[in-house]
Amino acid sequence: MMKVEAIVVRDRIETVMDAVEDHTGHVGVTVIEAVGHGRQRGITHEYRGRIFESRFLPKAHLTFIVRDELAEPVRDAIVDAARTGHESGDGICWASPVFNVTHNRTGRSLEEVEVV
Amino acid sequence: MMKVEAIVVRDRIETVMDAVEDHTGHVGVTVIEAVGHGRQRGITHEYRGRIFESRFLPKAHLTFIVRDELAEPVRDAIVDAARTGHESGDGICWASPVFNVTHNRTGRSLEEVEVV
Amino acid sequence: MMKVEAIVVRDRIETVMDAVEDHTGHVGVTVIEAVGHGRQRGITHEYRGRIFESRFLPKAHLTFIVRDELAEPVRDAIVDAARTGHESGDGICWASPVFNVTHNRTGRSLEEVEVV
Amino acid sequence: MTNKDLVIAASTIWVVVAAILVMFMQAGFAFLEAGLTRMKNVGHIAAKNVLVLAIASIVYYLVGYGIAFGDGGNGLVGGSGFFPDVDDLLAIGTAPFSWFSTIPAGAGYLFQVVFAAVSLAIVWGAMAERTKLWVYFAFGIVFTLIYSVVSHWIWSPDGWLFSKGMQDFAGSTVVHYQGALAALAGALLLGPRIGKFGADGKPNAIPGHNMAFTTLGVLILWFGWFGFNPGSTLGVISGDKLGYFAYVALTTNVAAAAGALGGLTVSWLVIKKPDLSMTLNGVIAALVAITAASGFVAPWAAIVIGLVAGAIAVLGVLAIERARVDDPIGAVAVHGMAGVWGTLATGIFAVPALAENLATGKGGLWYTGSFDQLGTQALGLVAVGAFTFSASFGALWLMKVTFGIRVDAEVEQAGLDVSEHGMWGYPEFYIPVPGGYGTDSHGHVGVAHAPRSAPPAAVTAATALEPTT
Amino acid sequence: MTNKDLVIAASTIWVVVAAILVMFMQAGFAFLEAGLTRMKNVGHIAAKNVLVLAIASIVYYLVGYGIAFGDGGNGLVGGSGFFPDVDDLLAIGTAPFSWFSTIPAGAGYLFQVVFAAVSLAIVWGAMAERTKLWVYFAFGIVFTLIYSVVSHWIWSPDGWLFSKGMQDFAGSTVVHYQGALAALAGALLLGPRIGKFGADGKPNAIPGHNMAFTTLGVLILWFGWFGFNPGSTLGVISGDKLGYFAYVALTTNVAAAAGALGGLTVSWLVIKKPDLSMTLNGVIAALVAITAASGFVAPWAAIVIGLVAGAIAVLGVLAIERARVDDPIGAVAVHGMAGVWGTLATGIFAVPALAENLATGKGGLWYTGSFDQLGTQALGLVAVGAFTFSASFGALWLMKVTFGIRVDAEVEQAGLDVSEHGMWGYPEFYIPVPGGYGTDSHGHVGVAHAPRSAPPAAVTAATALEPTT
Amino acid sequence: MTNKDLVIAASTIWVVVAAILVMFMQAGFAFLEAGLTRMKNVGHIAAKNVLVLAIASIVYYLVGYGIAFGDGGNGLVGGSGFFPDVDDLLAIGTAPFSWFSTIPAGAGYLFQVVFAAVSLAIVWGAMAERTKLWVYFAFGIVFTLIYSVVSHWIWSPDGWLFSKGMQDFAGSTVVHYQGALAALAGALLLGPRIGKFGADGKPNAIPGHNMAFTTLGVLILWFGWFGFNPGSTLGVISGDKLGYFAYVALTTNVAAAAGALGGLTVSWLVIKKPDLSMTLNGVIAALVAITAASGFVAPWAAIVIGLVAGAIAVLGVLAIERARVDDPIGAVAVHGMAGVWGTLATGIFAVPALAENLATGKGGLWYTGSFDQLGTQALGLVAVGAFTFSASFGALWLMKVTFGIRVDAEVEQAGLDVSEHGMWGYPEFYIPVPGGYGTDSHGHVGVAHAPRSAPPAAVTAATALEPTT
Ligand SMILES: Nc1ncnc2c1ncn2[C@@H]1O[C@H](COP(=O)(O)OP(=O)(O)O)[C@@H](O)[C@H]1O
Ligand SMILES: Nc1ncnc2c1ncn2[C@@H]1O[C@H](COP(=O)(O)OP(=O)(O)O)[C@@H](O)[C@H]1O
Ligand SMILES: Nc1ncnc2c1ncn2[C@@H]1O[C@H](COP(=O)(O)OP(=O)(O)O)[C@@H](O)[C@H]1O
Repeated sequence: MMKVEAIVVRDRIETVMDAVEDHTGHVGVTVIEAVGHGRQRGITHEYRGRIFESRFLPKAHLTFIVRDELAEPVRDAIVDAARTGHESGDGICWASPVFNVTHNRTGRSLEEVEVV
Repeated sequence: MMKVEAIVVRDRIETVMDAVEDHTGHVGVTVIEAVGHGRQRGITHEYRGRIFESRFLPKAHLTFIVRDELAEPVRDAIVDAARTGHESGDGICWASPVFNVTHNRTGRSLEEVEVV
Repeated sequence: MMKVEAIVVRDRIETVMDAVEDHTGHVGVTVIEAVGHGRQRGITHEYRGRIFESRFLPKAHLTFIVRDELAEPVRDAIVDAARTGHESGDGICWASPVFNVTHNRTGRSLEEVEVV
Repeated sequence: MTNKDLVIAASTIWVVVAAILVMFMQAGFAFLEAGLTRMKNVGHIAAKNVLVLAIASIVYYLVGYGIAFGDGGNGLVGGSGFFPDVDDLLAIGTAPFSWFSTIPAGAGYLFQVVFAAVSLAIVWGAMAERTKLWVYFAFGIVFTLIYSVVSHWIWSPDGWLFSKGMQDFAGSTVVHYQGALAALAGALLLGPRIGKFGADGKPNAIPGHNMAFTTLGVLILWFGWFGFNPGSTLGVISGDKLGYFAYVALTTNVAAAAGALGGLTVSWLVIKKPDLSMTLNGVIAALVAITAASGFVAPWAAIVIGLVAGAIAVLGVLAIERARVDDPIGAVAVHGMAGVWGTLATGIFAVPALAENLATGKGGLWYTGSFDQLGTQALGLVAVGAFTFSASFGALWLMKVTFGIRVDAEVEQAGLDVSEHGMWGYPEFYIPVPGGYGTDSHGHVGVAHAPRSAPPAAVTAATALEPTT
Repeated sequence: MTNKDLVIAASTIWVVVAAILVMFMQAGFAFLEAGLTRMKNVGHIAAKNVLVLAIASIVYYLVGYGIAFGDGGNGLVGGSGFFPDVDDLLAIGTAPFSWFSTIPAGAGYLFQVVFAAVSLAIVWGAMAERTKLWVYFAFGIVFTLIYSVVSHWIWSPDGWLFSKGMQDFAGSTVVHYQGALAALAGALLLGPRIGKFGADGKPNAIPGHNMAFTTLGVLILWFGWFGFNPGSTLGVISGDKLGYFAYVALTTNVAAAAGALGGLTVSWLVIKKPDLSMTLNGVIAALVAITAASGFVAPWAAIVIGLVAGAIAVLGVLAIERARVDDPIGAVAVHGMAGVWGTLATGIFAVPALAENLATGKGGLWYTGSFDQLGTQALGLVAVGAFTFSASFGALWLMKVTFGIRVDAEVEQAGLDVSEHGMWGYPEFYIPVPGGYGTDSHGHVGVAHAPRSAPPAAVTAATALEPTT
Repeated sequence: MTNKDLVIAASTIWVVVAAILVMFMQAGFAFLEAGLTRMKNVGHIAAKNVLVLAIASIVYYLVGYGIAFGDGGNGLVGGSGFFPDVDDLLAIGTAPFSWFSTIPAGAGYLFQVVFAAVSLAIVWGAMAERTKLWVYFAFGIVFTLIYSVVSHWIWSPDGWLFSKGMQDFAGSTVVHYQGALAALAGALLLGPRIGKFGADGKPNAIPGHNMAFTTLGVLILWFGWFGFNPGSTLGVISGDKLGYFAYVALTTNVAAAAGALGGLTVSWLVIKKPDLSMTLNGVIAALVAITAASGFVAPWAAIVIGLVAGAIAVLGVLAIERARVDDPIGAVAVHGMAGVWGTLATGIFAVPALAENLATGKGGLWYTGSFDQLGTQALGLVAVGAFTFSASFGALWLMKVTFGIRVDAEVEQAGLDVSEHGMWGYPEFYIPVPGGYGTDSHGHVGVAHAPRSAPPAAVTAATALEPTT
């Protein structure tokens, strides 16, 4: 199977999930809080005349484990749904193959479980 | 080496770690808080007669970097130990190859360090 | 492209980022809070004469998506910068290939975007 | 010292202590409100009560006290005692505040100003989490004036409602109902918080972030109310009743207790859970309701008043929400509806002998079978309702159309603490503070928070101008 | 006003102020206890003290006051003054509460009811984090009655222990020891919290979640105790000592100070750390111990009593834990053991002249060499211990075998806030609140928390019935 | 009771109530300071105020009260009343504390000891987050003695500054300026917190972790200050002014209000944001400044004093930071600079009639055109400044060179809660507490926190010795 991962801004998490389900039928995602540093180099912030700088902005890291043929449609759904129209910070998305994908409850391959 | 990743419910983290060590001798894991959305579609919650819905349940994401021959035994240990007997939510587990695995302190390959 | 991942102690996050940028020119990282259990087996802690044990120490998980040729230099920069001189706990680092790396804002391949 | 002087000394002790207790109610409101709102606004919400007290203290000293109690006015407004000087304030029972004859005029200021500040504190409850900072100042001044006028009507011997015998022992109408009227005007003009009502109009729950704070707030308010009601005896003897304030404290206490039980029970019945915030609001509603009645009613009636008020807290909050008004704290229900109930209940349950002893109005419907007192109470409610609501609505409307009273959406989303004041109330949960939570080896990886592409004007203005090195 | 009336007026001011201070101790208990327990129960633990005050206020008004102080009873129980009406409460020194001759009976109610509420607040400390909500109501009523009976024994002039000359100035026995006895009964019947003791029986530390809250609680309690002990003079003159309450405040203060130092030192010696929760508990233990003694002892003895009590707080908490009893707050040690110590210490250190001036018992062992007073104190402890423990144990046992007093494991795991009341005390740390922490661009990704497969019955009952759209 | 006795009774009520209010200011300092510092030190910072009160209570009882007010001393120090016994404390206007003639000597102790504790609380503000625990004890004792000496100079009728007519109604100099002088000595000897100043010397912001706590602290302090200033009348009549304390409360209140507005406005102008912590500090600065003046000035002058003090809070905090002194709470600016301002302002604005009525000094520059009083005030500031700063600096310097006053870097990084006391103030945010936040199905994965390779000595000492099974 394929693992499709994406870094998105946090308020797009649910939009992205919905887009994936609507466009590909895939259900199942794991979400992790992340902070990112990219071309958009963070923010500054002031307090009592002092500057606070942070090189990080809040993001979320999404993992979808999907059947091989879904990797591209899922990627497309993510990229479209993650776009906010802002000038930067929308994140990135990539895929990689994974093996031995097992469903913990049943101990069977996830692919089989999903078909059922 | 192989990277074995697993999504498990949070109170199984230590059980899974112990099972891996007991069954395969492998020591070393990195744990990340995650929230997941799977076939079990979240929960609802009420407050002042209003419904709160959440599509996410708390999970943990575990990463084990293991020698190639341990990938399958580690996977098996995880899957068994992650099973709670509940109706859903036990998560999934998968593996993928990783390269250039380096031990930061010594700068040497992890495989060598572990053998020592 | 390649995904270079590293587990480092938290106060080395910025040092590692800077080292990567200085030595390879690569900009772009996603950081996730993690806790780890390795050869260094956690800490104990006391309260009212009772012992608290924790098998985990705080770490950070860093992901760099880089051009293939940068994978090794980035790895080297990380390993060097992550070294604290302490007796243990400096973490590990590894790489794996990823595909279809897409830049969400533009919908184009990240490689192209970076070149621009 | 003569015995007369000793009575004044004792009365002054009591009234000053009571005033101090009432002053502390600002901490109660600060924590009640901070607990019932969100983390991102916690500093703003809490510290605002310090501003409330500051504004009321100055404005009431300058003009409010004279409007309310200055000698030589008419039925609508007082006529002297503005900017009172040392001698004015040390005087006892002489011009310009001759109404205060059992305590020095300075003690009168102290006791009255903290009431004005309570009324003003109520206003902001329904306007929480989305009001511009300048409005606190501008409307704070306006409202203190409105308040002073109405308190003249009901509590000054020259006031027109006073002459009609309106019974409002410690201010269910003067303090609470008025505050709630302005709060309602504000909530209507502001509109609901982002996310409070879904696209379909269904309300979403936005639970408060800290029930411990809310509990602290309620217990401080209960504590302070022992100054509020019993202090309104203004002395150690009331008519011929010695230590009457102790009796007033008793009715206050049993009413508050009944309010907790009423709120808990009704929330259990209606929303199927013994909701904590509603139970706590039940206490406040009961205290509001017993405020008018506390000097006039029997203990059993106090319990009834409290129980009903507890129910009002629950049903009122739900009704206000159903009417699509977003009142984060429940101020309209808890201070407004319960204030109306308390004012009317006094007209129902006033014990004739107690009314006579206080020389204010007469016995209530229950005892006399006469609607007289109830009518007076209703008249007062209508008059105050019309005046205070329209004046407040008018003033806030003017502010809305001129400079605007609601913060920008980005500011509201980011929270008022960082947007308006430049720093979160709980910084370590939001940004990496040197040596703080989430840095070094501590608990989490701190992240700098800020609206991404369209930072609130206020934030960027400050940051953009400064070199960052 | 006559001089006699003036004395009454002054005494009423003092007693009412003292009662108000004691009432505020509920906020002290709320924060002491909330700080010493876990985040998931914070709202429940804090807000419970509002219920405690509510229940005690109503029950004590209805029957407790009559049981404790009503005229015409016998050595065991009072005989009139139930549901007192307006006149009963305004009366001074006449039926049905003729014992209160320096203050109106209404002031007597106020002062006594807040003591009952303190005793009730203590009960829940040892039962925290696992007791069903209905028990608070049912046992709250039962305990208020038990309390009223014992307070009659010791404080009513008709009481049998009063006649024996038992010295319990402000209630080390009546208030604290009694509360702790019921707390112990509850802790025994409930069993320990999940996770408190390992499979091998070794105790695990479950540190409280907020030391700032605990500190606030302790400082509020210290503050309130200046009403508790000095207020128990019930007036401005005691025997022939004018302003004797100031002296009582002094002994109270130095004892509390010594308790802090005692607790800190002993924890440093015994567990090798100057533990904050134990230092803070040392203050409370010292205040508990000085409660009986405050009017009877010299300042040096107050310091000794406080130091020993501070040590008791540390050693007692550890001993109780070693006995496999799970008392999250340390109520049994801090109120029970220190209460016993304070009661006995009075029998040791009572200054003959002070006992005589208060016309209660006689001088203690230290001064007189006689065991008389110490014997009386011990008799009181035994009698109260037997009665209150068995009555409390019996009542709770009955509740246990009928409806059950302990929440289900799932409810306990999930926390009482969400399970019993439908919402966390700190919602933004657990679920995504609209516009709150962890949503949008804020600090963390909020997650909906709930027990996964077996949600507590209470939670599902409410949610399952509602359409979710 | 005679009328004279009744005056004493009433005065004792007032003074004891005032003392209780002042005692509660410890909770105010605890929360002000805890709110302005970091999460990792919260328990230590808050609970330290309990120790402050404990140490001051015992030391002042043993020797401080005698040094300050004992009969038979000279201009520099009192001469009797050490370890006072029961009779000494019950006496009114006789040896060894004959200065207290309107209240029993025990009430005098109570009122004075809480002032000593406030002064001591101020000291630690500037020394927060890096001072060794033993210093609290050692310097706490030393400072209580220093304080007692200076309070003798200014407030005892034998004191040399008293004889010169220095006006310090409630202690801008005695309490606040002194505390700030020791705080400054401490901050200088300790050096800044790790991370406060960058390598280039530029200051970094270390915002406090909880603005709600800070607000609570400020409101408690405002509340307590109604005991502080008005209580300093020491009775119900001052000269020929009945209930003069009410007037003092009024000047205190309008000054505090003006301080809030001054702090807010100046911070808005200077740092471009209505900073909450500075607004709140403005209130404290104003209260500090009005402390000396409250009995001497007109309301308009009180407002001016408050406004200026509010500005001082902002500018002073920034100036201290610019001078590379790390004062986490702003104690030096808020108590020191504002204390100086208040002391001088009294010499400027004292109303001749009020000074005469209090029989202390004379009218100020504004009214009399004479620099006399201002000169006396300045003399007092110089004398106290020299004595208290050098004594404090000397004592702390000695402690520094002998045992050390600053914790190790590892201890400071890890936080004082875990390093000094063995447990965090908010454990559930740092470690997995059984059944707590972050365990089981709760919000986050708890992590055990500890410095990795070089754990603070104190932590390892305790853990290494214990078997971990
Ligand atoms: N090369 C990379 N490796 C890892 N994460 C990256 C990389 N590039 C971007 N990201 C992630 O994506 C987020 C958005 O990237 P950014 O460069 O700000 O986007 P944009 O190009 O739209 O401005 C970053 O905050 C980071 O989390
Ligand atoms: N396809 C997937 N991709 C990523 N994460 C998944 C996927 N399927 C399941 N998960 C993770 O596993 C968790 C449990 O999945 P769920 O479907 O609830 O299990 P079950 O099939 O046992 O009910 C989810 O909450 C999610 O975190
Ligand atoms: N095999 C592994 N798989 C996953 N994570 C690992 C592994 N080995 C080490 N780690 C991570 O690296 C961290 C440091 O490892 P540790 O063994 O303590 O380092 P060292 O060998 O320098 O003592 C661990 O806390 C864990 O997060």
